[in-house]
Amino acid sequence: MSSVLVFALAGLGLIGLGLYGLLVQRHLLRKVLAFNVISSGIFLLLAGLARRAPGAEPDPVPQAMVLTGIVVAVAATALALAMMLALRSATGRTRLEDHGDED
Amino acid sequence: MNVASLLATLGQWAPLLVLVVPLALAGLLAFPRLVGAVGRLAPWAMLPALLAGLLAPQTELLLPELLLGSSLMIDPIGRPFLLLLGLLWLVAGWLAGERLRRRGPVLLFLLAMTGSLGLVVAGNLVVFLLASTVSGYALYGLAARQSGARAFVVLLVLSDLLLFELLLLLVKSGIGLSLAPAVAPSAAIGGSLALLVLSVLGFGAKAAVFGLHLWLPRMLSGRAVELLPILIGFVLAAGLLPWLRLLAPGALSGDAATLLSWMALTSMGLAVILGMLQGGQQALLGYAISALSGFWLLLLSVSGGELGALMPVAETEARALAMALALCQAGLALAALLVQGARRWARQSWLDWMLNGFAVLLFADALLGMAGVLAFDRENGFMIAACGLFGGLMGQLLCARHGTETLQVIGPSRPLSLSLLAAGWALLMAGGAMIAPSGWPLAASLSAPVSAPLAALALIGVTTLSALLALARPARA
Amino acid sequence: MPMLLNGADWATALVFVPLLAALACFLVPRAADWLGVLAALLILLATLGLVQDLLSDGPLRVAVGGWGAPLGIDLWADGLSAALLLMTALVGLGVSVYAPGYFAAHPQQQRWFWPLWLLLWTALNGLYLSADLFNLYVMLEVLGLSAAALTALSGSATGLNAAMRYLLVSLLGSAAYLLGVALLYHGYGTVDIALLGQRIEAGAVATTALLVMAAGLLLKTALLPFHFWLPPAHGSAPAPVSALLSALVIKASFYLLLRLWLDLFSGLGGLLAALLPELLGLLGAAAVLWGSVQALRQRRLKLLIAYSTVAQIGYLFLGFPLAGVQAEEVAWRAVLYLALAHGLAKAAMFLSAGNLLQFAGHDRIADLDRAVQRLPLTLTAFVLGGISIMGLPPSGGFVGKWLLLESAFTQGRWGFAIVVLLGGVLAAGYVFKVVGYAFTPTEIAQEGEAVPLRMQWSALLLAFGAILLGFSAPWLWPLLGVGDPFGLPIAEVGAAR
Amino acid sequence: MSLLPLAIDLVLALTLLWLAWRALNSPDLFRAVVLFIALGLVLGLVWVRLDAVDIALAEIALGAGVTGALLLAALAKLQPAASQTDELQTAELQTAELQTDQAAVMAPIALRLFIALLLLAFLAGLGFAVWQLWVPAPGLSNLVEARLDESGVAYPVTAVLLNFRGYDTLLELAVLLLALIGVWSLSTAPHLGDEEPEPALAALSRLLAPLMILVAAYLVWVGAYAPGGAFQAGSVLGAAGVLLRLSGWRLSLSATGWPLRLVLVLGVAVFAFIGLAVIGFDQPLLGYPPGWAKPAILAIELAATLSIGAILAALFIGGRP
Amino acid sequence: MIPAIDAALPPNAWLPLLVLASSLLPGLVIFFLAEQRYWTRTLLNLAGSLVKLLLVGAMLWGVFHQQQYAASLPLLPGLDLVLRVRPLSLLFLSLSAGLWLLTTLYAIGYLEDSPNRSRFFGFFSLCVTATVGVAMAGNLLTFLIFFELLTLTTYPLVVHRGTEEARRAGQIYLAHTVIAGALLLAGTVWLYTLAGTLTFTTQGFVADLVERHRWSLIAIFVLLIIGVGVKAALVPLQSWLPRAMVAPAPVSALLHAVAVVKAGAFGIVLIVYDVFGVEVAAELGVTKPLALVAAFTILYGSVRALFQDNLKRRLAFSTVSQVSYIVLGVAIVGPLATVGGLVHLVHQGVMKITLFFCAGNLAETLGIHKVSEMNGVGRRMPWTMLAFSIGVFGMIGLPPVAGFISKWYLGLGGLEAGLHWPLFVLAGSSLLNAAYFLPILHRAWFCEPPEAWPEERDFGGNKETAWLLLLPPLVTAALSLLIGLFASMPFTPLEWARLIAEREFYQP
Repeated sequence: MSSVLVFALAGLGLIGLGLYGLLVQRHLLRKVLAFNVISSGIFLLLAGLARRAPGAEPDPVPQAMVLTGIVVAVAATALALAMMLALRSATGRTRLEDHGDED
Repeated sequence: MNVASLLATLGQWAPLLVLVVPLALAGLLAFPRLVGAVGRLAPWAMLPALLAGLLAPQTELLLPELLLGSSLMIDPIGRPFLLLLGLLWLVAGWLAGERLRRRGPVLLFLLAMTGSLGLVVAGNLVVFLLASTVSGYALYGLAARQSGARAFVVLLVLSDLLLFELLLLLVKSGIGLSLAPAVAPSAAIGGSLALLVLSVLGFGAKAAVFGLHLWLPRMLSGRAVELLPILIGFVLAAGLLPWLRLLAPGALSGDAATLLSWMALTSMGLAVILGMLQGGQQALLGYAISALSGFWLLLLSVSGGELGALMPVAETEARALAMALALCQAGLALAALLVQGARRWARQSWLDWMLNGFAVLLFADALLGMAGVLAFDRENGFMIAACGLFGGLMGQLLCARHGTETLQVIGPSRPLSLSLLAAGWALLMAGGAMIAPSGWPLAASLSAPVSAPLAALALIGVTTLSALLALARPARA
Repeated sequence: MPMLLNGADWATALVFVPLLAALACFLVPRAADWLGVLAALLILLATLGLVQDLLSDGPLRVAVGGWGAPLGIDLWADGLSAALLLMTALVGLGVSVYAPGYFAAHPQQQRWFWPLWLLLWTALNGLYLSADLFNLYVMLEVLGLSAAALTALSGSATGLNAAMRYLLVSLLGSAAYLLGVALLYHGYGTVDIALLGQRIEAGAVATTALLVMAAGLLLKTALLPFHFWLPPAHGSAPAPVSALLSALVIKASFYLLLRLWLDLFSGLGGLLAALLPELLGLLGAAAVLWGSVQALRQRRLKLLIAYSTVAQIGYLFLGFPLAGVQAEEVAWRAVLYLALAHGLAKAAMFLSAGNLLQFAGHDRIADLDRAVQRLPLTLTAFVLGGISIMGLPPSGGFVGKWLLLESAFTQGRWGFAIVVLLGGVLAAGYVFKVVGYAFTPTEIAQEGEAVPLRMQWSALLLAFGAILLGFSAPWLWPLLGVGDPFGLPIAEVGAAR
Repeated sequence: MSLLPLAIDLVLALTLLWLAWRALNSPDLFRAVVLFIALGLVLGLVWVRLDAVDIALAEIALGAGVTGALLLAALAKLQPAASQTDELQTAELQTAELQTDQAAVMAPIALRLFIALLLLAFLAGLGFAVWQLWVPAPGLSNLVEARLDESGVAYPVTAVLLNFRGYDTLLELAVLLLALIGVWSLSTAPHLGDEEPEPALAALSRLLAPLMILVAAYLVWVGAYAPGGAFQAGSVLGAAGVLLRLSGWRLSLSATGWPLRLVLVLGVAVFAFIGLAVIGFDQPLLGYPPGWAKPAILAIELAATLSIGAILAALFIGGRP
Repeated sequence: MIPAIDAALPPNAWLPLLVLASSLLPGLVIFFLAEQRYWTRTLLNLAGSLVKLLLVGAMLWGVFHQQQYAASLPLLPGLDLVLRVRPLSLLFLSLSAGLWLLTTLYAIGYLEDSPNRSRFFGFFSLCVTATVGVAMAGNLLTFLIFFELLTLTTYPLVVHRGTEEARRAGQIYLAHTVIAGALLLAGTVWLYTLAGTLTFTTQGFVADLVERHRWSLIAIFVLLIIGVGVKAALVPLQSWLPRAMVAPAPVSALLHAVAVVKAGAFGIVLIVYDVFGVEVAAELGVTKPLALVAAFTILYGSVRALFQDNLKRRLAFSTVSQVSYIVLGVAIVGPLATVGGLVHLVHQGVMKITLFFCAGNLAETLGIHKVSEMNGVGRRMPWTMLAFSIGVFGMIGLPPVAGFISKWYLGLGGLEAGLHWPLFVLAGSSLLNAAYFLPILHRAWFCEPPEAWPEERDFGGNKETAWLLLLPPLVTAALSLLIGLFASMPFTPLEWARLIAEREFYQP
């Protein structure tokens, strides 16, 4: 039972690290990486706790959810990377221009 | 039969007809082509007023939907005024002559006529206020270019305001606005100081009582001759008539009466003194009118007294009628003097000064008649003082009018003789006042109704002669 | 024909019609235009069918696949979701009619607009109907991705920058939401809202889940502290897209937060359940004032309208403190009215801004050269939309503002009443600033290129919708009451129909 | 309860955290990506440790494999892109680009500390909540067990995925398609040079491609009884597509028109049609008629695999053809 | 547009809606008319106004015989959009219907070949629709809705010229009216939460709330009065009125004589009589301050008017003071003062619109905008100046013209309520009116005209100006003369005001 707790807490650690990376890093690729780390952390938490179910098989519903989550994460990453590249070719920067409302 | 009934209905609607005819003429002015014709007809628009004054029966026409419920009437007091105004407007129309050809002046002339006639036939104070504003502003329109006009209009606005407040207070205190003799609010007005002050000042401004008289002398000295009779008509109808109606003789009593009489006496005295100092002929007459108003106010306030209070109603009406007649006579006389005086001083012929003399006599007689009608006992100090003062003014008037003329005939002018003559005349007046009330028949008879037509004849004679003289010698400016 | 189809069929149609249309548009791009409009009409028909069904026989619960609540996924339609579905259908139809005209000038964007927009529409309809937390997560994800892709459609530097930021924000938001779902699932064994509503009780799990999910959804709804991404995104997106974003997308995450709060967390009690609504109310009030002041400062029309959205979102959150204590109905209905009115009005304003942009080539407010006379329909749409935003009668915004004020006054919350009034006045400030400049000529007269009537009329009809919403109480009021969405969370279990 | 499994778990958890920290904070981008891929693999191990074999497969195939490939492709496009687009710019600008890349990687120290503190507090809250959840709870597993036979498949995860919560899966496919449409709307495919690929890669790809396709088919079939299923098969197929692409094979021009789009759309379309068709047989939405569950699910899985493979390959290529 | 009205309405319910539609539909149609479609636009305008006049006449006759006209449209549960025609609403209705016809004629003449006429007449009709709506409001919510609509429809008219100055005037106008609208909304909602209903009832519907909610009722009263006071141009809130003079003449004529300003005054009448009930208002002690504010506005407006050289600004300040007569009449508790206030609502409308028409004629025909340029204009345009003079006499309050009647009743009402200061206020303001109007007349009639007028436009032959410009002022001047002279006839404003006071406000 303790492995569930360990991995759940590891999941939390991943979320924390990912969030820290997302907020601090300025390069867009790193932000995408950070986002993937966060989602992995959440999936770890979601499916990890599934293992609490007694008996051989862990609870299948969270597993299905995580599967869906992973596919969604991949799709999101692909779109984010494509957008980053488009931004790069349009502005030559890989960083978010946080000027206010330019007038 | 139908002629009689026609006359009856005509009589019934007379007061309205009096006003409608000139208004209808004014309406015709809208058509440019008719302006010339209306201009010529304008002087005769006063004809229905004259006829109504002479023939119409005493009626009261109620018009509930007109202006908060109004009524028109022809009553004994109004009748002589109708005649007076009719004559004055006729003369003014004649004198205006060419000036009545353009649309503006004709409109104003007719509006002023309607207004002044409205003053006389007004059955209640609202119609009276309406008539006084219409006539006042029309008069201002006619005399706008003359020097006194601005002061006149300011006073007009002030007096309208005061009358407005008076009317409001009358309605508020439940007295009602009707001017019909039976129910006239004279007693109530006497009672409350506020009402008294408002009515005195309100009508005083138009009656040019001293203190509010600045506009009259300047307006009279203007060049337009036809304005003179109109002004006289306005002063009498808008200023003195309402006093007569509101403060019926004998109505005032107690300390209000004494206060008013003292005030009237002072104003009359000041008017006379200033009148003496006037150079111009017309200015002097202006002050004469102002003094007349003071005298008139004095008579009304003094007539009250304890004696008056007990007077039966019929008696007060008769005295009011007599007072009205005397006032009209005075008015006619003054108009004659004014019209006569309007022409160059130097071109006075002997015929002129005779007429002047006669007009002055008439005026004096009217004043005595007024005083006599009220039959005061001899001890009444006010009366003596009033007559004395007024006599003095009359003397001045005589000298100014034809004293110089006679002196020119006799020899070089000597001021001394002038003042002697004036003093003599003053003594005559004062004595007359003393003996008159004791029933001296002449004074009483003179003020009888017979004297009014005499004055009318004099006025008509004067105007025709002066018109002829003016036409006869146009060359000599 | 409607007699044959029952409520469940309408709900199914609502989700599958846009999905299939999206696929068709992707397959045959040339036919995308009329396909899109056809789909919009069908969806409107389906929504009306659903509304009629709800009005006649109460809330609708559909068990997808026939498996029932804990195991399968349920669709739940009640007054709250039906109203928002109707708004989405109307605004969607308006934008779908507008889009072909707009994208005629940008052919390469038109090819990708339709699939993305119809997928967005699927996500919206699916979100309003779903009663399953994880299903809602997937819908949120679809929504976020398609909205970000649409924002980037213009391809301009600012557009891409804004779209990137928007994508990251929405991904973070849905990740936080997913975390909340995980906690709730493992805490109470189900992801169905109705069941959760019964099983949930105050505790660390529920509180943390509430906090995390609320944070995620606030991020996506752009309430004041988290609003930084909205103005550039809505300002630089193509006109129809910014209309969709402002009117529909942020409403979806607000709806989700509202649904969670009403069905799950409002009954919890405890410190947080009392504090959160107050906090949201304060943030809402700050948003109203700050957004309006910023909007007043803007010199470009689309940014002005975007900041106005930030302000209007603040209004919606005022409902929380006002209804928090006695779970009183009036405040929630006010919020619903405001949401519907804002949807229609803001779409109209953005579409008219699009017209002005296409006409004059720029959207600088000071240089609107006599636009009133040269584009009368567009300006009328803008003003009518503005009237609803300001909350002047007879618009839907007015009814919303009236109800909000009523609940504020009955509970003696003077502060919120003043904020609502001040917001209205400031809104009048910036709307009429634009209208004022539309009357005056600029020094050098600018010639404009013609704007197709189709675009102007779609904006105008949306604006009329916002105005007519004011008169729609007789049938909208009972609709809002269907299924007692604002009552305490005691919805019945699994009674599939 | 022996200490060994606990120790293994602890080691795995710590390596996870360490890898994540290194991936996020390594100065060089390429190293960050590689570390991220390693993280994906270790995560796969963790899933196996938690008996979630399905997820392990997906994690490795999709999480590490496809995402890694995408990241590397993006990285490749970033570096030369810098040189390609601004040849005109002088060298120092490029170096300036790299330097600013390093220096500005980190926000000011104070801000980072503050964020760190905030996150710690947030994690503590979460940790406490997770601590509460530590008590064993069956969740929905026995309910799934009870209804498994009606679902038409033997393996519970696939049952949940394709039957009980089929609606989610449909939308999931839609998400993939949406991502692809988004990517295509943003840019066009980079023009591949038609120079010959190195012979070794060509040979390898010719060998591996059929094998991968076989594995994908097997995965689809086995999904009904054991971990596997459409997504894992799809990702393998996608990987095969990537390999072929890298080795220079290109679809013929005519095929890149609507046929490609049809394949891409196939998965979602088939699932939707089946879901709607059943209503005709007066079943609720997505409720397969009693006898038909198995074949329906199989058909859906096949279509899904095909379109997922195509989509993943297209995503890797980047722009629209 | 009105989905929920069931078709089986009694005939009486259709009349109010037809009155609304008679100006709404032409307005909407005119919006879409092309600029050069002159005759269709004129026809639509005149047809709309004539139909409205006939309908109002029919309702006048009906209400006189105790008919009930009411139509309601459910807006919120428990709150409807109610149009109820009572004698009070007919007073304002007849004023706006009558003057709309004349102002339309005048506007057709005035905007002969200026641009954007379709837009102008469209908003013109909508503005009258809003005014008519305000007149027929059956509860405070309907009043609020049409009141706000009035703001929205008048803004484009104020900004019609499209100059920078017009825009700024529009901004100020909006700043005032929108803030006032917000306060009005706050007051209305607060009242609704306390009273539970907003329907106008004869003695007001807050009587039983007084002892529990005394201070909140006072606060509500203040909010409502400020909300409505901006449009009634009470002192601190009146600065928008003179600046809105930048609008074309028919707009300032309709706005300041009929639509906006009167709606404000009408609102105060409704609030004092039908929401609070005059006894309750007196008991709350709010009528006295209102009377003082009104008095101060009367004097302030007149004094400011003295120093304005621009003719329209002088008339605007005169409007500021004249409208407060109505407020004074309402604030003095008593039937006669009420009659005075109500009848002045109509009289001031008729007289002020005459003055604005004449000012418009002078501006349009001779290019005169300043009083100093008006020397001898009486000779060049006698009929216009005649109408102007009648209007001036009315303003001063001289007998034959209508102004005298309302001042008469206001003074009487003041005395009847035992107060003397209203008399002094009225007297003072009459003096000030004379002070700033009579010099104009003197200058126009008795001074020599300049050699050439600023921008003389001759209208062919010896005609003074276009007949479309001359007819309306003459008609309104004659009207103000007639309703003054024959004030006691059955269907005059005075009799109708008496009927209202007796039926609506002072039940035995």
